[in-house]
Amino acid sequence: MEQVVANGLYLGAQYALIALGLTLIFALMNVLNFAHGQMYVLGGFVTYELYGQMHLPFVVALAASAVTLAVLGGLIERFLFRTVIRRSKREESTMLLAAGVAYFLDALILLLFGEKQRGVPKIVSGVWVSDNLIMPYDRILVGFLAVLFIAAFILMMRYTKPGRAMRALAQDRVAAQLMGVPVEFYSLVGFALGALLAGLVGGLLVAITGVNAGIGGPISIKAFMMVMIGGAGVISGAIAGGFILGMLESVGLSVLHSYGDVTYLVIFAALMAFLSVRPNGLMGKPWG
Amino acid sequence: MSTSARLATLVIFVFAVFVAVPVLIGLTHRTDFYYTLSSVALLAIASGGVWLTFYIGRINIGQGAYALMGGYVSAILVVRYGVSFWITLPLAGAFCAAASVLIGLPILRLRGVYFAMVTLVLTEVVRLLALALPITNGAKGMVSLPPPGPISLFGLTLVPSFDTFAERNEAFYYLSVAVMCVCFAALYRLVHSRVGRLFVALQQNEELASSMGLNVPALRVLAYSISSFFGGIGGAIFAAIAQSVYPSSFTVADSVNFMLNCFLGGLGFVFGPMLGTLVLYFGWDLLFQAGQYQLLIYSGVMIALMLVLPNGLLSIRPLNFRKRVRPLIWRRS
Amino acid sequence: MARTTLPFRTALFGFASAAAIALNSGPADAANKTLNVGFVGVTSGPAAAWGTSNVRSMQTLAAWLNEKGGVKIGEDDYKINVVTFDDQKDPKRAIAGMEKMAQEGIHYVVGPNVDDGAAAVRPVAEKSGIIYFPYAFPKELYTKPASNAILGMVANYQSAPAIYKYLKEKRGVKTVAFVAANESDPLSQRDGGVAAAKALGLTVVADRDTYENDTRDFTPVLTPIVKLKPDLLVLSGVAPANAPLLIRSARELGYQGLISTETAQDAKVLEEGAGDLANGFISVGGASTPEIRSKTMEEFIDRYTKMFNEYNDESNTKVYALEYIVDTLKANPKAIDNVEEYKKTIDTFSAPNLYLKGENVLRYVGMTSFGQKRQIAVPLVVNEYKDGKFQTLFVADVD
Amino acid sequence: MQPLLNLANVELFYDHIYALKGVSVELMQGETVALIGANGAGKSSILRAISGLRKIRSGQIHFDGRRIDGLSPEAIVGLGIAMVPEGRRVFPYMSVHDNLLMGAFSRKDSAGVRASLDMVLARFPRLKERYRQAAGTMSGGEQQMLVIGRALMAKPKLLLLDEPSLGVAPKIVQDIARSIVSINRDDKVSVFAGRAEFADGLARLSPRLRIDHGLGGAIRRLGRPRQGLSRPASLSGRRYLKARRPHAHSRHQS
Amino acid sequence: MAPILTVSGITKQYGGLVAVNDVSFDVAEGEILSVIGPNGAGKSTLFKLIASFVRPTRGEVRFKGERISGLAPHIVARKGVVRTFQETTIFKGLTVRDSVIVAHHLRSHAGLLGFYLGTKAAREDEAEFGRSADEILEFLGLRAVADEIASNLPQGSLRALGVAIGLAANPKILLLDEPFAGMNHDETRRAVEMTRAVRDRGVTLLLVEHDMAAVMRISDRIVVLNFGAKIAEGTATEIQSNERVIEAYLGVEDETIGV
Repeated sequence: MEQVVANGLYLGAQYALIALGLTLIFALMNVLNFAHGQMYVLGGFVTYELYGQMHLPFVVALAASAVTLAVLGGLIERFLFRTVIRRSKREESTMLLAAGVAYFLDALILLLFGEKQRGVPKIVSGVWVSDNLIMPYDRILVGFLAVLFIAAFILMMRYTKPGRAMRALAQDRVAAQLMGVPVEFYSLVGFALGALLAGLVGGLLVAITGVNAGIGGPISIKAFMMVMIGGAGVISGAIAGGFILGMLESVGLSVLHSYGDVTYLVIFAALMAFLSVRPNGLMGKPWG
Repeated sequence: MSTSARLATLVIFVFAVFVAVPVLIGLTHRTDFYYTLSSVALLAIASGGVWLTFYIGRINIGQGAYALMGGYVSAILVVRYGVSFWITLPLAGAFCAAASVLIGLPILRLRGVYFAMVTLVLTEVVRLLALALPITNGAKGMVSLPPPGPISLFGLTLVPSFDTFAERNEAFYYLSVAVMCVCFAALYRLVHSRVGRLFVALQQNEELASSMGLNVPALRVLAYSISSFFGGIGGAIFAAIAQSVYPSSFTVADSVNFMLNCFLGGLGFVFGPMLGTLVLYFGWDLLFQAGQYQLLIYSGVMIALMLVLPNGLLSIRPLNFRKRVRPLIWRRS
Repeated sequence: MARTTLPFRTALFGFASAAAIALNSGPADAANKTLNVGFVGVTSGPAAAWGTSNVRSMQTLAAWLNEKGGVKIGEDDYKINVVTFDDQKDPKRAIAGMEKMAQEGIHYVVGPNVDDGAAAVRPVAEKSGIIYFPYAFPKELYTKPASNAILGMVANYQSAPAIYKYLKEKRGVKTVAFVAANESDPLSQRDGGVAAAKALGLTVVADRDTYENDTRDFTPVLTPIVKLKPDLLVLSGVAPANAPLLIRSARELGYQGLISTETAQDAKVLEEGAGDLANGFISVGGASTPEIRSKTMEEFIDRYTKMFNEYNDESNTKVYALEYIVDTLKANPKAIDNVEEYKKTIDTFSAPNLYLKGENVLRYVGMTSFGQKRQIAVPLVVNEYKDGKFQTLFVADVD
Repeated sequence: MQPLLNLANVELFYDHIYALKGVSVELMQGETVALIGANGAGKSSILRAISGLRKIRSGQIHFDGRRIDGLSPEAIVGLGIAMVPEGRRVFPYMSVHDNLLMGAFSRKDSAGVRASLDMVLARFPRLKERYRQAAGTMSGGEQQMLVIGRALMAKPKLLLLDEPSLGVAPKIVQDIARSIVSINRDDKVSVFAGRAEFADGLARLSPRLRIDHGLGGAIRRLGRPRQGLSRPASLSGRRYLKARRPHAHSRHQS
Repeated sequence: MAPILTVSGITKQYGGLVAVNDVSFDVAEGEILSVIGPNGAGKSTLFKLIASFVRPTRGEVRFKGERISGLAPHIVARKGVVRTFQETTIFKGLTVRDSVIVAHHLRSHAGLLGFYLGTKAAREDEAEFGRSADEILEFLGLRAVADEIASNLPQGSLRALGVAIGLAANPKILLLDEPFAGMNHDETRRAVEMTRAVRDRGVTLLLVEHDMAAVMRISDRIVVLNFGAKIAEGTATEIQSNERVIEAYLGVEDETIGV
């Protein structure tokens, strides 16, 4: 049982970190970023190249992933989303753009990094073993870092000026503008930050699960689900959603192990039922 | 626009689809286009359904679920119960419509991205069900489906068995575009009747609509079930063309594509999904010689289109029409 | 509104068709003697690895043959041109791809890579006179009345019994657990594997555990299985991307037994993804394990690496399809545009297998499994991974 | 003396509809100006034009000697114009504290911000009671206090108020009126209000008050209110009863 | 005369928060009754409860003796209890005339299928709706803007449109949400006259409003809410001299600021 809970927590931490970036972008711009998973993959490949191939320190590679994606995210916001949002009659149009960007990044990643699954040397080796629990040190470290990043992100949003500005922007764009918040700049910053989080988690997880070009789409969908569970556009919701999905998977796979084929069917059906009862997720805003 | 002009357009369209295209294909011997265009027609039908859910203000990423369901219903009836394909076609649609009533009643209370995500999950649920249920033959799929047989009425053969066609895909082409024409005509009539106005009222403001006595949940479910009916029909014909249906025949990617077709064509236009499907599906095929750069170019063009025409392809129109022709409303209330 | 819509659509439609015709009506001209061979499979998206290794091995071989001046079939020298179509792992697109091949006058196509795609293109291929080489296992494709599909590799229902038998006898395996992705191909392979294991008298302790294909962390999936302590853990139909992750999770959870799969893997991927933990992993390979590969195979690997920067061990099994097509056509030049001739040749065809050391022949097999020769005789090479390389455990033949 | 704010011939369109047709207004340092006028007369449009939320088509707006039309809203806030938008737009999921800090977003002097914070909390003690509460959970009156306090956090020279009394109870209208009067008087902040029911109350206090009667997007009348004429039928029911003579004041105004 | 609407002991709780607490009152047929109270006193929730947009925690609403609490809102509307919204709640993209025509739904004789197929009954309905819509628009002075897109209307006309939409549903009792907010005195006067005219059409009116001048002038009776509970009920005169109301809502007049 301890093992199942530990698995769930570890999974939850990484899921929550993935969901955070997505929910941030959604909250700020009402854009459902289909390309989030692809950004994650790109982050993974940057770390793979720098740490796995060029043997730079892992921390450096991780930082490089974050920065690369932040820059890319900023460019995408500035030159694509901003234009389309301004000119489109409906904000849903950005979904087509986001899908286009997702496909484009998919194609680009495949051309640049090839079709193979890539991995890097372990960042720390060894396994922590007790009677009921087995946990490799690198997973402990990555889980710890994920929680650390989540905490840093929350603190940043809560107690710094840019964090407050972004929260204000998410809650009332016009009012934020009247407070003197340069909304276009902070939209860009928010998008870049969302992309940065994707890159960061991609770089972090390459140490455990490696990375391959095609995994972006499925990751995006999984991230959407976490965001929905918690409530779209709410930071605490994304974190809760991540941990809940992680726990559901861990517990579900364990409990339903003898009915293996239906584990995910049960999880998904439960998710649909849950959302039917709570149409805005756990802590969602009514306008979702 | 006058009735005669509308009629003329209709005649031109029907002529183009049923005469000009086959003649062109005959002249150029590009018989592979029969399949491509059949696909476009069938996917356009399913996309048309998605468009209708957009019309009541719901982002639907679950049409793949109904297309898959339709394919399976038709295949199961044909293989296990020996029912004629032609009978299974409306039954597949009806089954999907019925299923969508049960599914829609709870989930249509959701809005915005929540509805979108639940429908996306629905696609996955149906795929997993197809894998898990015994009647669907699970992972092995339903294969070796017989091609559609003849339709006879009082001993008179109206449609010969598809086996007898030299160019089977030509027969499927006529079937697909005929069904597409019927579906879009029905959709057009729906949108331009009072029922369509009621749907717009829903799209714009459900609370206000219910305060004036509209049975909002029932109308939502009605639109959703018509939408799913379209999905089921499209899926059933696809199963017949491929003579097989697998849990992966329609996936999340298809659901997303149906939605993108609507966006690309333009949500304000009944025929938007038709055009969107044509461009997106055909575009991929046209780019096949680009080899490994296919996806890169495809997505690049998609992004460019979005930048130039963020409101859909049909939003370009001659200036003098702009005033008189108002796109069917789509604004957030 | 229809007034502007419809003519616009029609116009665009006409334009698109015209463009398509202009684009596509170039090649296939018999005068310059090009032999077009098609590929319909997945080269983008999550499953891109399967098709990519496939298409690249074809392109490598074609370039090599062309460099040597092409191949002489009958009286003429032919350059080989590989026409590729990415079906995005979508059966609907696979049909479109096969139609396209038919339109181009191509009679020999490699692919598709998955069960549903192969089943979907079957009507087109059978009708249009295309011989295709799917990497998919459903028997319906290869048994009568179907006659145009030729299995391009060893099916898992053929390899699994051999592997399990070997492991039972040589490694003392008594209990087996299966885990598979929740998708058609892996589940079918799992069911085949379970049947094979039971037939051998092995105890199957887990046969229902599945994972979603987007899983990146397999620890939760494997936790309950590892607890059962099976002697052998079979990763049914595992994608090369997932194999190292599964191995790593199992080992880190303290699993001590053997791990095997019936799909081909890439040593580099295993090394990067699981490192030492992958040692002892048993998989099926083609011809490139160092012990048995010939000079020709080594050159093939060299050329492949030069062309695409990196070799993929999965390509080992996939080098053969094009080789078979070319050699069969050489044996019966009339088959170049007549697949009936090709089918006639199948029963008697035999050519030297240059990729393996020693005396080996290329021939068509499959009588036992399909009742007709609709499979190429790829040697069943079972490897064990060790420190970044595959070592041959044993080699077997399929008939 | 140079006016603090000067609008000259300002024209503004929504889509293709005229919202402002050549409006000219000026406001001196320390003044309170109230705009009254019918729905759609352009009161909000004038305020939005000043705050930069809407770009004007032609004309000029000067503030404190600088031309500000064409500047972004955030730049205009930085110059010392704070706007309280229509409909109490608090940041609902942020605490009172964070809402107030947002008001000081464009300020760099952290000591000054702390002083402003103390000043605002002193002025609205209720906000202090609710300091850590999410703004969205407060009552309408409290939210109204918060948005005014938030605007004061920018240490503005000019406070713009758009429909400050719309949809609030009479008692709260009084509270708002009192605070605006004292903001104007004690903090030396000029006030430009769109449609304030308490305008005539302000008149008695501020000798420099004018009422600009905007109609149809153009200023029809400019000047001090005559006692009793501009006076909207008072919001207090009690007063209404006293002056039982039916309303119809504003009609006779022009 | 028996009351047309009876609210008895109605209570609504959201989690721990009591939005409406044990409120009871009657509405007589043909009456204009106003509900006033500070922001957050529970007026909107009370409206939602009456129109059955939310279910009461306790208590019930009866319309003509029949319990309507718990029924779906469209059923309640069908019975004749119709709610209007503030001006932001309209069909933004429809024209004024179309909005009103759509709102005639309750008067249709043809079914949806009939409308789809364009049967005789449906055509007659459509013609009748058009006539009726024109009449309502004329009545409310919206004739001139009938073909405007609703979102382009000025606020005052939007309110009138809200009432027009409400009237189209053929109500017995119409619930008006702040019909005079943001209006100047001229507009308020016209709106008050309009409201009276609506009552003269035989529609009972229940309204929530802050504009005391208008409320005092128009209401037959007034109900005052504070913190979800009813603190007073009576005629305008009674309410204005009620100390609890003055303390909670009206406030003591302050000569220095004039209100």
